[in-house]
Amino acid sequence: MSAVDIGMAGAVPRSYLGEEYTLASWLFTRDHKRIAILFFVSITVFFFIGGFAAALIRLQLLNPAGTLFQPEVYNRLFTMHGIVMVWFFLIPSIPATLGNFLLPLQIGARDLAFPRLNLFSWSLFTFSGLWAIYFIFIGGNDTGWTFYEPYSSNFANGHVIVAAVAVFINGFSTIATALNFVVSTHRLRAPGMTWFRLPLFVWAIYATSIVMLLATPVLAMTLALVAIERFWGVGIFNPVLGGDPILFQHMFWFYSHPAVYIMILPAMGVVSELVTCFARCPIFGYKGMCYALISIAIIGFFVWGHHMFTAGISLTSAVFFSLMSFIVAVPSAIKVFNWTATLHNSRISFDAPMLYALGFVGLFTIGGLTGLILATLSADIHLQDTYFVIAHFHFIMVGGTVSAYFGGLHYWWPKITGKRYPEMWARYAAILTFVGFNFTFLPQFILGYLGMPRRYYTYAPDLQTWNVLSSAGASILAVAYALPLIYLGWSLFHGKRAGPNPWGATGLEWRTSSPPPKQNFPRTPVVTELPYRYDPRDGSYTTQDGVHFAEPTLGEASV
Amino acid sequence: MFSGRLQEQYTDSTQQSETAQLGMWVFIATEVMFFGVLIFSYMIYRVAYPEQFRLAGHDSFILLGSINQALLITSSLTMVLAVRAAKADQQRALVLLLGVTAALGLAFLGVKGFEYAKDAAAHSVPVVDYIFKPGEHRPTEIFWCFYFVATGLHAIHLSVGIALVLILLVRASQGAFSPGYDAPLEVIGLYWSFVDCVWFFLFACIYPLGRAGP
Amino acid sequence: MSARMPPEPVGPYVIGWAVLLLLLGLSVLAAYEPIGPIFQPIVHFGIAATQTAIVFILFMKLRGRPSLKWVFAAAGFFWLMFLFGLSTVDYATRSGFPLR
Amino acid sequence: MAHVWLPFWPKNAALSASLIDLIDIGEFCLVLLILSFVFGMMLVFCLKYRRGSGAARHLPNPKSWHWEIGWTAATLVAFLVLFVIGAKAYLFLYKPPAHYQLELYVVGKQWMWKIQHPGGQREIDAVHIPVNRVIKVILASQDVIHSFYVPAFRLKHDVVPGQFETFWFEADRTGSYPLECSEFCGVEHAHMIGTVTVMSDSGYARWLADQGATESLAQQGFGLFRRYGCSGCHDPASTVHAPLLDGLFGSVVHLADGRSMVADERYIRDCILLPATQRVAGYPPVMPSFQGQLSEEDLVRILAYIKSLSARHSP
Ligand code: HEA
Ligand code: HEA
Ligand code: HEC
Ligand code: CUA
Ligand SMILES: [Cu+2]
Repeated sequence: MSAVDIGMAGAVPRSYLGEEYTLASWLFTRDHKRIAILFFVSITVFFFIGGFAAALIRLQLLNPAGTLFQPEVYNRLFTMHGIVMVWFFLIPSIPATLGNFLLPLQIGARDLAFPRLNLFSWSLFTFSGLWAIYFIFIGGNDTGWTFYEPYSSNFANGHVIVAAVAVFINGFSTIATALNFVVSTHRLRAPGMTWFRLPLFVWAIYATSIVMLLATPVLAMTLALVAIERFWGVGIFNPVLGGDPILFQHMFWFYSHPAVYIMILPAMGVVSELVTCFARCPIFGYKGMCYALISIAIIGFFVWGHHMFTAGISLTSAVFFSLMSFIVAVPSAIKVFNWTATLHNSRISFDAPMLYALGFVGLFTIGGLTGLILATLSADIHLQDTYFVIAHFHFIMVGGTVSAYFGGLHYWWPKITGKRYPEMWARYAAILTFVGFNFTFLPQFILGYLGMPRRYYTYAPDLQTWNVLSSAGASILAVAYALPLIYLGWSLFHGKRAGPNPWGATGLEWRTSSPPPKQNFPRTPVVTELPYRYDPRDGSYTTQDGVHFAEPTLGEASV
Repeated sequence: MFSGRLQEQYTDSTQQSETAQLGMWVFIATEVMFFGVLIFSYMIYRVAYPEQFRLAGHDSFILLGSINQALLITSSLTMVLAVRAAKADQQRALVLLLGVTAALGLAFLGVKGFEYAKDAAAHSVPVVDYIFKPGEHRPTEIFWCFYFVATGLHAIHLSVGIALVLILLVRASQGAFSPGYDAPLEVIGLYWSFVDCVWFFLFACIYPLGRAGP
Repeated sequence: MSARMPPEPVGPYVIGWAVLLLLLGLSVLAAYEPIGPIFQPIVHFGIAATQTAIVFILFMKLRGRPSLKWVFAAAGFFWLMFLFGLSTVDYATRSGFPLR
Repeated sequence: MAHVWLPFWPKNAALSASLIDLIDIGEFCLVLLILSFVFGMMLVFCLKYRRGSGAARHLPNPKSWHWEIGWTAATLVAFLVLFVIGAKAYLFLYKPPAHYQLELYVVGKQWMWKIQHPGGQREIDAVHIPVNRVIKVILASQDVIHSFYVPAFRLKHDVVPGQFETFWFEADRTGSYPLECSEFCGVEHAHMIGTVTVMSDSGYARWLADQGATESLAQQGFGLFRRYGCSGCHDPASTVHAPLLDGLFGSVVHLADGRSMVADERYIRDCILLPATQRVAGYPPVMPSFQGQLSEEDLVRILAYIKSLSARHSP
């Protein structure tokens, strides 16, 4: 595909990577693409910190006697694992890296609405990240990522205030990014890019941003109250004053349940892109997918009480929250069925991104269905705060979101870096992730049903078999996650050059060179087509600005 | 957001200014949630302990609270007039009005500081120096915790606002704004007026309680 | 926004300012009236809401054509309703509440 | 008795466990069914429509909503059925019991369970109960939130400081089963464990007698009632105008601010610790707060005493 094909007459402008090479040109950049890279580097560091903690957790649980670490150390490990993974890796993962990079490209804009705010968001994130690292170095804290009152304010031993401050600042970084996305989506769409021509990834990021905007301030205030209560010695959750610890839970979960949708919605967006592209078939039920994203975002705000079924909330409200938890699952079901239906009458090639996407659909479905079991009131009485819950959310967050994140990373890697990654290695890694993942977390469902509570550094000896299995799986998983780091890094220097549109995809981001120039597009594209105009009969496709192409030869990438 | 020239992703300065304002409105929505959840926790306890909150509220200083509200209302007026002055290209009036706005904000902080001192003198600071008045029990401390957290956070917001207005003041005195370019004034004006609105609700939470006898 | 518009009239702003001060006075007066534990919050939060509406519409320029700004201006308040509403489902039906 | 024929199924020792197991097994089957359906479809499509295959493909159909409406409706119905079944069982299992044969007072504290029996017997990290009796459990915490969890009963309930929580269970097989704390509560959270021993009636009676308790819980409570000066006001002979507590428990109380409440465990707790928040109509507001003076265990004893007054006087 030549430069003329993609509407770029004359010399190809220099890519955003080649503009300038100084450190300052990176650290003070206002280019959304460079900021995306900055975020990428930061969260990768945190992923491995969190993963290291996970490895230590699994090491400790090899032995029922739990003699490897002191209980205090173990408690700090899982707290740190949870805090780092949730706020410093998973929440920014897809939005702040892929979202930042792709949102302007996909809507045909030159940048986000507020480039300085975008950089500011990264500075805040880095600042909060430094707090988090400081927090780890001074020994962490031992409240769990949920900071339950009154334990966290009056009884915990660790550095609760430092942790709260780190998460608080991090929250404002999230808000800044989300604000930028929302305003950009409203104001900066290219001519012809109507709402129902937006790629699903943009819809997903938009829905996520709305949730971030409305939920994150609640977390900020809640944690501020915890920090103040701990610092001051009295506060509004203290039962001694007549305060209500359950009020804290209401406020925390009012944020944190929507937050789990912050973690899954972008992944759903990524997977929608991957599935249609590699199935070479338009997504089944595009509008249904849009509505499903928005309704998950909205209804997701009405279910928070399902984390409190056994905490002593009123029976009436427990019943209400259970009902809402079932209802919020309906749009998720729509999505699963639509992805599956997209595979019908299609032309599938199993490149690494597609393998990750298929893995996502499977693991998300398992995680979601076990979520339904937890939402069933009678079952939750037994399963609340056991490993069943741990398995449920790792299935969705690790099997689901992290897989989608890796899939998206591979898919857009040629666009981001201009280089192809080694396809065979990537497929091995994808398959290894799937296998290792199931090894790690399937046994935990059984552990949970057998009654092993979470946050236990020691457990009954008859549960050892399952724990050993799980730990063994975790070591496979560690390899599977370390692999991409190696070969993606390798491809930066030795990878084959990628063309502007290696996968033959329809989005606007593929209508510019790889890597894109600083201004994204030589001239603003005009959108005339729906997204995902693939033809399964011959694999040909029509891009969103209305150019028809034959199926690309994927070389080694075809089956 | 505040640079003078047109940024590359916009087609014209109207789009840029409108977009900046929209951004501020979105931010205000998040601020509503931020303060809203605090007021929510307050409401829960107020309903649970009506009598205690009445007693505690009685010890707040409604005169100071009202003076402060009047200061803020006036500052909102001067702020919006400043934006108007910029649109009318009245540079001297613009600088003057911004100056008055910042001064009113500082006056608010001064009164607030004085009020804190009086609260302390009345032994209303939980843990540090707290004495239960007749009939009062532990839940009154919740009221005072709320009082200090809420007014403290509001004061922080106001301080940020004052700093922003002072920056505008400096730039205005250098002649940075013109009828064609006043986006920063508009945006910070929104923020300023919103901080004013927060105070209306804090006032309703704190000062009217327990004045009228049982 | 475009240059050389006739300056906006000052009148509405000054009137708005006066009404806000009036409402403040009303609020202080109402504080000293024994209006009972039910009406007390209604009156005072009602006044605060009215004041906020005036500031939003007048000073923050939410007048004129409906626009996206309206949606976001209302979003926070709208969403708080869910927080208040759904938690109240719990508090209103929990045994022992309002005493907890 | 699912554990008899299902591999890896945990032991089951209570009515609640049978009920929850039944629902869960049904739900697991449904989940497996759906999973095999979804995975089966994916597998078939992936094989049939892989790129190299010669399967016939047609131009994607113009949009029709039939399928989507179909499966959305189907899932919604399935979800509502699950919801109703789960909610019904929950209401049955979690509603404070109207009738019970035995009460158990449990105080959680970092990191032990302190159990008091009505007869005055006390134990730590161990619970002895008779089989086939409805047992009402009153939970209190001295410090942070704990959760009283007996996997073999499939039951747990959080123990929240500052309030009494109640729930019930009925064990239906003798034996001993683990008791766990399932809400993170600090360093030794994992060691806040014990055993629940379910005994036959005769075994239980023998165990009770062997404990050497001399005073029942209510009697201990009466001692405290005098020691803390409650009787100085609440005694019929007292000169202070304070309500008589006879028949109080379970009755409806009218408060000075117009509300009326059922005098349950939480109400009585708040009367003693936060009296200013709920003044009984018609009495002077003179009752002092005992916040910080009474430990959770003493509170439980006084509560048992006040309850015993009702048992004596109510019809
Ligand atoms: C990305 C994160 C994520 C996502 C998307 C979800 C999604 C869901 N979660 Fe999960 N959850 C967490 C992360 C997540 N959760 C975390 C982190 C915790 C623990 C927090 C802590 O305590 O530390 C938790 C805990 C948790 C609990 C509390 C457990 C406890 O502590 O007692 C509950 C209870 O209701 C629950 C339910 C659900 C439900 C119903 C969904 C639904 O949205 C799922 C919907 C999806 C599907 C249902 C699958 C697809 C559907 C079909 C294929 C349709 C066909 C099905 C039928 C016809 C039955 N979750
Ligand atoms: C987004 C989130 C996320 C992610 C990605 C993960 C990833 C993993 N988690 Fe995490 N987890 C949480 C979120 C997440 N977790 C949360 C929120 C909790 C609750 C905390 C709380 O209770 O407060 C939790 C709790 C939790 C527990 C329960 C602890 C307890 O309750 O006692 C366990 C136990 O097995 C566990 C295991 C794992 C494992 C094995 C992985 C693996 O997927 C990780 C694999 C990755 C790596 C291993 C890193 C990559 C490889 C290397 C760095 C090479 C070097 C590796 C070695 C030296 C082995 N997690
Ligand atoms: C100084 C006198 C005094 C003492 C001492 C006192 N009380 Fe009371 N108590 C009262 C009065 C008066 C009321 C009714 C007004 C009220 O509710 O505050 C009352 C109300 C109660 C109620 C609610 C009764 C109802 O009808 O609803 C309970 C329960 C109670 N007291 C228990 C106790 C216990 C237990 C103690 C000791 C630990 C105690 N009281 C000590 C004076 C006292
Ligand atoms: Cu007690 Cu965990
Ligand atoms: Cu949830």
